[in-house]
Amino acid sequence: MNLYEYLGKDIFRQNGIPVPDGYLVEKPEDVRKYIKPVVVKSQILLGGRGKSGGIKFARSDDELKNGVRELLGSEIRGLKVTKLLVEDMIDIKKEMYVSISLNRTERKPMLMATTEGGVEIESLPHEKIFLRLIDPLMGYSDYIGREASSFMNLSPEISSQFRSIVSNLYKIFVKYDCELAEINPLVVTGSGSLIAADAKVVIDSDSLFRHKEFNVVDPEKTKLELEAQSKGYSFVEMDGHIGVIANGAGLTMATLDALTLHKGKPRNFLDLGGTDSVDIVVTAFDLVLKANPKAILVNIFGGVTKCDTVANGIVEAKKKFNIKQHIVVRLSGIHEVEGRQILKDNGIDAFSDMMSAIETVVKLGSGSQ
Amino acid sequence: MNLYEYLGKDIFRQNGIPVPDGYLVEKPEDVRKYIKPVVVKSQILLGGRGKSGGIKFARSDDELKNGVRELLGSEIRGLKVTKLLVEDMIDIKKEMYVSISLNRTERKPMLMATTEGGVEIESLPHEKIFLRLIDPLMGYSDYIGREASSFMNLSPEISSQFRSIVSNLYKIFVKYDCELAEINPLVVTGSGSLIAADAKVVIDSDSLFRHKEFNVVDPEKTKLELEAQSKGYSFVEMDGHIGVIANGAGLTMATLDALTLHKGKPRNFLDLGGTDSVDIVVTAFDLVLKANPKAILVNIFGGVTKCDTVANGIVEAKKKFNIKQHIVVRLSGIHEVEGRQILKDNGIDAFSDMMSAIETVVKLGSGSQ
Amino acid sequence: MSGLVDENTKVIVQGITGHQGKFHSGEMVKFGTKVVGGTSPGKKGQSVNGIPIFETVADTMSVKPNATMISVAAPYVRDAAFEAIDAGIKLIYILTEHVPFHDTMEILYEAKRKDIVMLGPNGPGITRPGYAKIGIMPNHIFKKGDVAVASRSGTLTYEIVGSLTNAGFGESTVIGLGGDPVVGLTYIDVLKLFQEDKDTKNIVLVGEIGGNNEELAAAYIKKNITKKVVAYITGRSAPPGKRMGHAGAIVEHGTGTAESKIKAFNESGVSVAEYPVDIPKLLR
Amino acid sequence: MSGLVDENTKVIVQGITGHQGKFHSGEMVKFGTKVVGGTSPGKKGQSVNGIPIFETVADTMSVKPNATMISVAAPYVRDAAFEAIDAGIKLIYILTEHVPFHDTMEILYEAKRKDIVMLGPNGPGITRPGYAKIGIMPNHIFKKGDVAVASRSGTLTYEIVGSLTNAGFGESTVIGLGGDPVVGLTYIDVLKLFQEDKDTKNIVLVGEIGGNNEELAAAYIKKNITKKVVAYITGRSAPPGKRMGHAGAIVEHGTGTAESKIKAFNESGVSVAEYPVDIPKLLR
Repeated sequence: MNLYEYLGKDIFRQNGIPVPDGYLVEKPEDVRKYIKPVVVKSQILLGGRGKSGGIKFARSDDELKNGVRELLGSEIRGLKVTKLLVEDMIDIKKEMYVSISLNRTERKPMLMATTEGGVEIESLPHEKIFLRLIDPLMGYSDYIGREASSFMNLSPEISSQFRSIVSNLYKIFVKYDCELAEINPLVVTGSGSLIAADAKVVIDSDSLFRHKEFNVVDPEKTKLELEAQSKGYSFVEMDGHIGVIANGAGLTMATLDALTLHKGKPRNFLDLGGTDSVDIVVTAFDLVLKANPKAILVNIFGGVTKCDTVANGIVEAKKKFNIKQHIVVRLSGIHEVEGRQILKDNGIDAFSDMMSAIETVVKLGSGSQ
Repeated sequence: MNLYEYLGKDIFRQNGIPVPDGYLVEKPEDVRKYIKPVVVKSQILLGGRGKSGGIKFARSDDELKNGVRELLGSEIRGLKVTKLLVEDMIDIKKEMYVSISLNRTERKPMLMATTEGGVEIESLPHEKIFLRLIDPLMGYSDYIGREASSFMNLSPEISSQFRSIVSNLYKIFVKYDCELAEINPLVVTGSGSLIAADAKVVIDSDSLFRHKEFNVVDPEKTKLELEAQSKGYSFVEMDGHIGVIANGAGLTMATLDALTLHKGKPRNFLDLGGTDSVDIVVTAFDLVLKANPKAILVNIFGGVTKCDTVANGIVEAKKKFNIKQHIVVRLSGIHEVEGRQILKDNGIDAFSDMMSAIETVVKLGSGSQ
Repeated sequence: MSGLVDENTKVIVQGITGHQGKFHSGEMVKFGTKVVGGTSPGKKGQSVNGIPIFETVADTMSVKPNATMISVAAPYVRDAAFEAIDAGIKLIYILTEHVPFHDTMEILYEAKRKDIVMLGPNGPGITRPGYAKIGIMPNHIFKKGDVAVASRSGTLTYEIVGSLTNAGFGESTVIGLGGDPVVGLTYIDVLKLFQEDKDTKNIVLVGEIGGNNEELAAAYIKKNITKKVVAYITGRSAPPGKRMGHAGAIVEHGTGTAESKIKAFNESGVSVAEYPVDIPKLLR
Repeated sequence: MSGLVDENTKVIVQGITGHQGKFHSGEMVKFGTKVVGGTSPGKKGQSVNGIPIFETVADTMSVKPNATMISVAAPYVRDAAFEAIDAGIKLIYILTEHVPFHDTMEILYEAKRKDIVMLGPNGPGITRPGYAKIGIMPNHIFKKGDVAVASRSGTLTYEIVGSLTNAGFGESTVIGLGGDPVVGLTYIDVLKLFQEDKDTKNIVLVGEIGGNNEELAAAYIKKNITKKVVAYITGRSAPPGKRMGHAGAIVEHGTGTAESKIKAFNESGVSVAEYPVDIPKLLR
């Protein structure tokens, strides 16, 4: 889960990483009296906010109020701005970059740092970036920061601040179960202090049970995705029109792929999971129906899940929600014959092989209704 | 460094281990109004305080005041009582024991626990004690507490409290650089709660640079030992009359041993260390003289330390402090000839072999003077 | 594969009285696996599916297990895995989904430190028809044969194994690596084992979006694998930045795409099936 | 002893510009040790005793060190040792005194995990006349010979080595294990090496109060050592509960006494000298 900048900065502040003083604005009344130059920053989870007009500079009370008025409620690249961070302007002498992230390939935390901050790290030539894996059992220790400082040619004064920041950033990475803890830019001010001008903190959603402090709504999930999550489903909204229910993440993805290769456009990803229960099927239909698909494809390989249970769930859902859309079902595995019979008896297309189901639903979903 | 019970209990309290409510009394005015039954406990670093009369129970205001009056300033087995801990009396149903300590043989932390607490752990039969080494890299995890609970046959309610206490005790062991963190007794109260009735916390003195919170005087060191420590010397007072200055802990011990085997009684252990400086020698004499020895033995094997430097230091000390006692010196190693010449020139006995110096100083030290 | 699972494998189930532990310990026994014990605090002396229950893993040492299936809730996986590592169990399979990856990393490196193999989390386990099964794969889909399958998925693996068995093939070993961003065994680890395994003639790799383990596997195959390898990659249609059910199935900053993986396999001479059902055809 | 120090040993000194680092790096060079580099932050490009200074241990990899002497202040030892471990240096000797033993434990087990030997802390190092010296033992006391010495002390070791050399003996290897309660190499570790070492015919163990490593060594000698072993134990006169200079030299709860150690050696057939000066006599 990607945290808003202001939450990331709260974490930084609490863990010894210097950040500018600032406050959150959610409604015009939240704006405080202008005292000194500030930056008004839209709290949206997009790179390049500044270029998209999401950041305003204010050197007077009027500019501050105007900036807030312009940004609050505006829309930036499709995202509505509901929160602003008003922060002291900092005197930027230089912009650097530092992050700790999970390196999936090596299965270790990785430190990345460069003196060329303020741009996307991916855009920089490889040789400008200090890149170092960290042994997860040994963790971070000062020598790693010294290696980085040496690579980056930092002066002793900057190096000692930098190493303290990296050390705290690694502590944050571990303490808050981060996938990423990034400071870009890490600013060197005119007076030679280091300060985190931005904060990107991505938390492992699987760790939230031990981080009640982040009991916040994931800002990158749609309303329907959040509802599905609260009910225990993996659900992803997509932009097509064929609703999909399958069991297992891999099989569900394979179903979406097969649909796409057949020029069918899936409306969603929904994984039933491995549980064998009629109710779970019924609720899955409830969710998919809320996405208004033109047709619904159910693709089940019965391993632990039994095909007749799923069939009963489909029949119950059809009655309960009075489903008008075509439902195309593929059932294979345990109790598949019984399952298909239940469906046939209730007027639902049922196949044993996946490809026939795919072809049929694509035809029905793109056609009349 | 061994911490007083009240300091250990402060640590317990701050780290989630339940302890009785209590307060410290250093002068009679510190005593608070009697509200409920309390225990008045002498803060001295001795086992078996209770048996030696160092603990009083008070069930009335009079008893409380009398208890404090009797204990404060009293002497228990040679130790003066200057601090009392006044604590709520607890309803003891059962006394257990738990500790985390360094196992030097295995070089790992070790958990010890038994349901037979309240006595010295060494007095218990081995088979009654749950004893388990902990991998220092993996640390403590709940399964270790479950193993202990299972061994001790604890009820689920007691086990869950016990495991939380052991988990916190291990955290304390690591966080405060402990040699030992011991609860004896760990009391099961009448209402089935666990509470630490005593606290024995021994801190690694070498870790004090990162534990400014324990910036307290080591209560087990003599005044002279503390002075020597503040000046950077390893110094131990003993009960003999021959002052000893040597270089290296091992050689100093060997010198004491040789004296003892020759029926000489050393007054102290003083290790000059490996530094080559006249001043260090002079200050060493200052310390040894404060112990009023009958004679002084200096035993130097010159490796890094040079014998002539030591000789010059001895001569300077003799003048500066107007030393009347016999000084017997053994110098061997780098610049030994020069060193012995310097001493001879100043009327000081100087040998090249250790045994002759030992024999001479024992003779002189036990003789006239 | 005898390094992982064979006729000498003796399994315990940590969390044997839970929903999954109870059901799948029974299924494992039916498959022929030697399930020698289970743990469930407070239930020592009882039994499940004829399997004795112990208080701790240390207590199960009396029945000499050399493998464990961990089926406890995600917050307790680290403790359970450390318990197994500390007891010296040589194969640790974690069934549980939603284990924080920081925990998985710790478990993985502690296991490596003590020469312990970790499989999972969030995978269906390992099945070797004729020998043993540790995990949750459905018993009925298997037939003993010479195809080894490694996958990051559960049900998709069953689909593919089912289609192999239906097409007249059989399986030597089927292993689910797990759907998390950090897992114990990787494709390269199991490719090594498959190459050495005398029972294996053909290899099927089932990959998905996220990370670059498939790309690394492709490069490894080109250099080291002489047996026939075919692959299937899922997630072509996944929107970037979205986790597709598996915590590890995500395209981030343009990396971990299905295209990249398919390209890598093709460049290594590994045929990639368009649909799961095409795999048997590619093996003929 | 070629496992620890030999003609291929290339040493760096971490903290080479400190008082000890500067003096002893020069003494090591005089002894014939290949000191290939040192570290001291902020001084890269400079040199000490003709030895080039680097910014980090990683940077010293250009001169291919395989051993390090750590001579930084106690609060920084953990970082320096981790740096050396991470760089893969195979022998880590820590000179520094007063390292918190919790740090030492961590260093020790991280080193073990990566098959790295740790010597010290708080010991004088290792000297192999004719090959190399890592540490602070005075050069002039040695003569090449067949006596191996292992000790927990510094100066006492020099005293004994001096008396051996004066008595016409010479030394194959002299190793100071360190005076702390937790140290890397133990008597048993070095006894194994001494037993295998062709240059060694006689072994001297110098022990002291605290812990039970001498007792363990005595038992090990009885079972495994065929060479002649003599011992000296110091601390007979130490008052209980007092640390005698070394953090590890303390009699606690009646354990770790000199009597116990002397008894153990005697029972294993190892003669124990009454005075350091008696050691050469016992070897004749």
